[in-house]
Amino acid sequence: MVELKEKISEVFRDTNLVICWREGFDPIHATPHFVREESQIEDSIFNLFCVHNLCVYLPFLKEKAGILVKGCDSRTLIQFLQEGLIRREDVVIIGISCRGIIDVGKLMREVLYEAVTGVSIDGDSIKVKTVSREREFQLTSLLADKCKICRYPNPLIYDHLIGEPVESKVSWDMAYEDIREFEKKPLEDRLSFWTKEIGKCIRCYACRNACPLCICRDRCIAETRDPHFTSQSVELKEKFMFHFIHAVHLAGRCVECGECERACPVGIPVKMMKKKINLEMKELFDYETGINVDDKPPMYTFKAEEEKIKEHEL
Amino acid sequence: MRVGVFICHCGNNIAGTVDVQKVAEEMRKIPGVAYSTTYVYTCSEPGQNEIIEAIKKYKLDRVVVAACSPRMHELTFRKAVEKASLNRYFLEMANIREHISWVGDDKELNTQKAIDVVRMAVAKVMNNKPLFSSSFKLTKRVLVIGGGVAGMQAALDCADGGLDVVLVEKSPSIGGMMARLDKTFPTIDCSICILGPKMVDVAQNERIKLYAYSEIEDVKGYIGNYEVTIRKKATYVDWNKCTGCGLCMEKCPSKNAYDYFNFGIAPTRAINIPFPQAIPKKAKIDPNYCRYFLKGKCGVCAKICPTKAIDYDMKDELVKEDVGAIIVATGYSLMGVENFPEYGGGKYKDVITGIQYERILNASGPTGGHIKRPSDGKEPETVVFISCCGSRDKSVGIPYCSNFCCMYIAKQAILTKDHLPKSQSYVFYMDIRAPGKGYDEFTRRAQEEYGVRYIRGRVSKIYPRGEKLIVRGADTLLGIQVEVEADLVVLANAVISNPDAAKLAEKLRISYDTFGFYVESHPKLRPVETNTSGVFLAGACQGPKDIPASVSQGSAAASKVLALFSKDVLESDPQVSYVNPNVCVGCMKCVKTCPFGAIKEEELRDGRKVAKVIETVCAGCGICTSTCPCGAIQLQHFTDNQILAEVYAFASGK
Amino acid sequence: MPQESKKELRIIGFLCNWCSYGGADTAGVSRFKQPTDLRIVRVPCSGRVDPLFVVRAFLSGADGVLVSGCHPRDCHYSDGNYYARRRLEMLKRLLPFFGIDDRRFHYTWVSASEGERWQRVVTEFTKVIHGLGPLKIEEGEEIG
Amino acid sequence: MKVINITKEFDSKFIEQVAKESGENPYLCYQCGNCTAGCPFTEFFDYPVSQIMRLLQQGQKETILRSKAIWLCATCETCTTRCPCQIDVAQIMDTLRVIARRENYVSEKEIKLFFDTFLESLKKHGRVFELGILLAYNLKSGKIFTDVDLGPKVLLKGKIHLLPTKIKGQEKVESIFRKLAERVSGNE
Amino acid sequence: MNNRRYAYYSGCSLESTAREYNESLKEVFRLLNIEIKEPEDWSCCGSSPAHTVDPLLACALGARNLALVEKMGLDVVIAPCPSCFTVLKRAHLKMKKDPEVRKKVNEVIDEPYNLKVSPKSALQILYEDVPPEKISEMVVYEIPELKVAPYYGCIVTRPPEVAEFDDAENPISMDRILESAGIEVCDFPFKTECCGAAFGIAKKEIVNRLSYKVIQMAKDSGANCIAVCCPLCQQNLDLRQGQINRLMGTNFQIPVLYFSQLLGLVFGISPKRLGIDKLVVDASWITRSMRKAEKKVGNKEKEPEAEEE
Repeated sequence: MVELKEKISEVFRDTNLVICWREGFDPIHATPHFVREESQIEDSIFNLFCVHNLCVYLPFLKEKAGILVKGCDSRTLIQFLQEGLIRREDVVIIGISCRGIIDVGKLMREVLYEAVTGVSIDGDSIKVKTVSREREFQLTSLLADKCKICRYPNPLIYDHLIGEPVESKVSWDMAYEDIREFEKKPLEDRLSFWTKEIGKCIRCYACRNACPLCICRDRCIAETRDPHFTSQSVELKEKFMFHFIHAVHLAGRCVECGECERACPVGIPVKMMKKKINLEMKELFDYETGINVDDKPPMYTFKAEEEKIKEHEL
Repeated sequence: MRVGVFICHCGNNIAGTVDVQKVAEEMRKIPGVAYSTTYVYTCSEPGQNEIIEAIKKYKLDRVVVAACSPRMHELTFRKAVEKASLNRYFLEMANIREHISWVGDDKELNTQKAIDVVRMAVAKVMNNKPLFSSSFKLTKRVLVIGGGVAGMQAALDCADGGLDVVLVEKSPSIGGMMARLDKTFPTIDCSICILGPKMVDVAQNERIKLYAYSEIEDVKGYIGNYEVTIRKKATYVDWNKCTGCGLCMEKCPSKNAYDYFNFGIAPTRAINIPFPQAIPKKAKIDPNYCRYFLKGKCGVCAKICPTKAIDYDMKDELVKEDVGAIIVATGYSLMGVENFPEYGGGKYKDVITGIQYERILNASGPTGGHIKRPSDGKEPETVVFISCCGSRDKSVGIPYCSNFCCMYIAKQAILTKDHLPKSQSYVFYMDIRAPGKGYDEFTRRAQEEYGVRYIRGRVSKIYPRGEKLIVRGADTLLGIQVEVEADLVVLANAVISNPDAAKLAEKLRISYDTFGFYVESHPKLRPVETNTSGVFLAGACQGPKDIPASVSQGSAAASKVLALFSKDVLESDPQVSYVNPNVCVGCMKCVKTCPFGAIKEEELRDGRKVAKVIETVCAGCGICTSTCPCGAIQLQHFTDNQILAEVYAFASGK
Repeated sequence: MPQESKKELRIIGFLCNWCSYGGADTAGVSRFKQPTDLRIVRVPCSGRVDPLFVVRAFLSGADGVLVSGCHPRDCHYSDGNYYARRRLEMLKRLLPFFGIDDRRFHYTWVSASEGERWQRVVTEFTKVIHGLGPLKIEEGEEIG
Repeated sequence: MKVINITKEFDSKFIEQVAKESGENPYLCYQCGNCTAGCPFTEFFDYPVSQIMRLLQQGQKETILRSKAIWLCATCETCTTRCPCQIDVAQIMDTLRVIARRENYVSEKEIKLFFDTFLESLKKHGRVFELGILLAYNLKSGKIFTDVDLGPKVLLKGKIHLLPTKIKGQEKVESIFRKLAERVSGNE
Repeated sequence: MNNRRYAYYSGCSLESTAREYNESLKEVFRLLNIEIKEPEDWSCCGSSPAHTVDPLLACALGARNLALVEKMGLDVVIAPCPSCFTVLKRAHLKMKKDPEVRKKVNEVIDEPYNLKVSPKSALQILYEDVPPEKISEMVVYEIPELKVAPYYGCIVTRPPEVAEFDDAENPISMDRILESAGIEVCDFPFKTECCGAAFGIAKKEIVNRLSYKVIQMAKDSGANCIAVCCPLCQQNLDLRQGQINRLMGTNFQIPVLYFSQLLGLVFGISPKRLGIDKLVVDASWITRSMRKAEKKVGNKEKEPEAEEE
């Protein structure tokens, strides 16, 4: 923690703004923290509850900024750089090797939604104190699902690095096993799965707002009349349309930070659709999002001869 | 909104299989449709008048014509609505002939389909907006790329028409392929005798600025306003000082340089003037062979040059020229002899290509016009010509005919007999293609008067026996194998596009086919235009062509440029993209995907960066619109909402 | 091409102006008979076709969607169909993930001279869609 | 030469059959003659290869299947390699031979006999027994003295086994023949 | 170089009429550290007769052997006989291209073949997997009088889609291998002309006439020896040379050696083990004129640029 603060103050001298985390309203919630004054550095933290992908604030930010990123978040930066949404010289990156973060939802379910008053972590276990009692859990049981299949626990791009490198044993195939499993279901089952899941959607757009790559923000075509891709009706088809818009606009761009899914109040597996597209991007163009600054997002480029796209016969 | 719908019977063409009355009736039910009718021939003058009258009488503000393909008559009806003081983009057409009445027999289904399609057009037209073209000034100078016969013709015609011309030639001299030919068919004119004066004309014309040994580096801008960067390649000889005396070439000790002009039939010197009639007649050093460049010492030419023109330190130079139109006349290349291993190409010295033989026949060629075979300098008694070497051969990826080989083979066979009366020529051919004026007679003359023996069939293999080459082929008319004991074999090697054709096309943003030949705007009606306005084609860069065709195209392209420049301002097509700066989030994905470089980044007063379309450069493809995530950039007349309106109208037909 | 039953399905096609729309015209001029289900939308270039148009069409009731452009290399705008190819291929692979049979969406290349090819594309595609029947995306059970 | 009534004597089914079995499209041929020119056997053929291709395009089944050419082709692949239309001509010749055999047109009995003897040996031993083939061939063809001049040369040098080698997997090889034969009869 | 392991499918001819090919090749492989292993219980590939009867039969006979190799866990099988090579390779390609064929063939053979083997000719292995310097290093003898016509025959490079090796019209692999071994090769235009192939028994005269052309061309090209890589070619040119002389009135005495025999000789293997005595046309003059190699061959220095003053 000392190292963290030292790094932040080092960067702060250069940028006058560092985006990091501080403790939230209770011990199991962190909240984004914009350090603009030297005195605010003291409040900065990094722990298992620093779930947010802070990169969401970066595009179109008009000043130079320091930023803290976990391994997964760092892919967002690379994607931004690929797309020219930020300039490398405008960010100073403090990377943190990460062993995974807690899925607060899981934790809350375990403690039956009681208010948490204290948390202590000891090795692989976590003690949670609530108003009525104290319980101990294995860390792994509370890790966010995305962390269990994390292939990039260490930042891929950084100016300063904090923490010992963490090894990941997750292969590409393991990370996408869920998608392949799902695709084994018959078409009708897939349709009824999504009919049920997307049927839950309340069009709150939390997924979109949390997504660092949804750069349109309030100009999103899910809400406009010009162009009029979808109406505001609560019909299933319009909900489908919204999720297609989200997925298609993220094709070859989603870095799978999982913020959409974390933000969804009704628990729609929003990230699955993007993972499916990423799987195809790898297959078709040998492209993986947010890995290499010099890559080009595949939907915005082409080859005259596409090795993997075969002409479709009828 | 008051839409008028006009359903055309097209005589019986439409009305025969579509119930046009019913379609008109259905349209009346759509809110916003103020008038709906049918007419027997809507495109006829009374038909058009009907529309004009109806616009006035029923105060129509939008018009849908359901008739033939818009590719046929869209312009006709646009002009008609304009006559009634309506913006021409308030017209939509529904194609109920090519897409409906002509392809379906069932009247009931056709009628239903027509109703849907017209309803979709109505939905679209309700989303149409008036569009206005803007005008812009133009630079009345023309760039001609390539100084072969087509390019020279174009340059001369443009200059005659009063235009300033920038002529860029890749090689050290203009003249192109024609300058290499000995005689031309079917008249047996001396090629350089008719081309030479033209070359001199180019050199002496004050309106033509010639950049020889130069290439196009970059092209920016759009019709009327191109900025072209030209790379003047280093010649290592100061051409302002060089008088073309040729002394350097005589004394140069590096005698094994590849002779590009003579297609390597014999070596040349590292410093050379390509041929006696070269324009400009200036020397140039080939650093790949020059001793000075290879070993760091020599300097013979520098010592001997009377005007001290040699400059070993010369570097490429970039110059910029502003022009308003571009004529591309870059010509063609030929398939190398090494591509024919079954004929011993590259292995047997006496297996040569047609253009190499042309140089052997030519008085200014390496043999001084005496026919001597390369291996031992002997006069050949038996010469075999093989047509279609590579051409019409899918296995080497060239399915097309090279156009002029049949003719030059006949010519070369005739000339062979003229030069060597005791010689005997054989021609292996698949078909004799001689459709030009006087052409067929010419090939007949080769056989009837000059005794050239034509054998119908391909050659399978060539191998040496002693000093002879055994040419084994088939006479398919007899159904037998034949062998000819030849002294010299001439291959009519395939015409291919220039190796850097694609690269130039990318710079000019014109299309090229699988074979690297440039694609004209319309194969019949727009043969010298490209799809990039302001860029025209002439000669064999568009496909294999003989001299008369190349010259005609050169003149045609020049006349197109002259017509274009006869206006003082140009009007732009308003069907281009437009960015709504209030919606644009500045991700610039459109900038990256635009094939025409028509979108640039612009900073607004509040410091926000947004995309901006350069209207005159935008070609109207709409890739940007389907790229933009927030719908900020819209291709006018094909906006998201116009297309979505059609989709929704389609859906409402369920 | 006689239709077995008069029951049509809803098929929409997005055709580029320069090649495929022209190809469809050529088929018409040559009187190459085709099934009648298809309704054509003219767009300047296949690169103009936003994959979301295809999605919108399905969600608005299309049973089949066809996109046709110029053959690769022949694009009037030089690169439009290259972009289209990537984006539409992505969509074709995404649709079945949501349970929409990817055969309902076909993209292909037809040049202005290929009237016969156009006839074949329309006939075959219509046959495929008739084989699959209408697309049903229906309301699930309401939550809560 | 006989007049061919192309309207009546054009066997389009035959063309289809050859195209299907060979996987090649005979209509791609534009009669350049390169196959005939390169074929080492043209001088021994009754119809040169390019004419076989032409006869095929004209649906002349009888003439083709009765020709000697299809049997004399040694599959040297020169035609296939040099065909500018990328037709696998040797494959077509092979297919024609297969069809001819199936429909009992055998204009070169010795060649067929040699092939049969070869395969018989293969079926019986799993590998080929060369002396056996020669002897059996000589007996069946009635040309007892074929290559007897060579016999001593070969035998003396110890090149040919006097007894066949039979491999363990012979039954497996034989079963391939059997299963394929069943397949054919099963189909008919 | 690592000792790569290959499966080795000798084929019927190499077990009998072409024994010397088999033995010389094995010797050469041994010296070059190329490890080979024969599949147990391999069967005949069916050669030309099979595909004239039934394309599926040809495919199945090839595939059975490929499956055996696959079971050995090796991914390359050397088939020195071009006839075998072509059958195996075609079977592989056909099954790869057409799943229908794969299914049908796998139904009739005892163990299925899963497309994991690539068949290569001995020539290809020596050309692609052995660096020329390695061959040069092994040379201990030179044969200055020898001038070889490299004769490839029809199918080792043809058709290119099947062979996927060297140039179909003007192959050079054997030229280069022999040159690396210090053996002079002549420019031989009939490298890939047909010798008459399998018609030796049924159509003797055709074979003799075609083989005659090949030998005559070798002679015209200045060769005093023909190098081959195919048992049928060897048989037709060597065994029938007497028949040819009688038919054509010639008096050829040109020994026809497998290229591996030539390599073996300069590598210092005893002529007897290479089966030089098994040749019909006497080749003893070759062995007699061998002498210890003096200098390293094969590393030709770059020629200085030709230039005149």
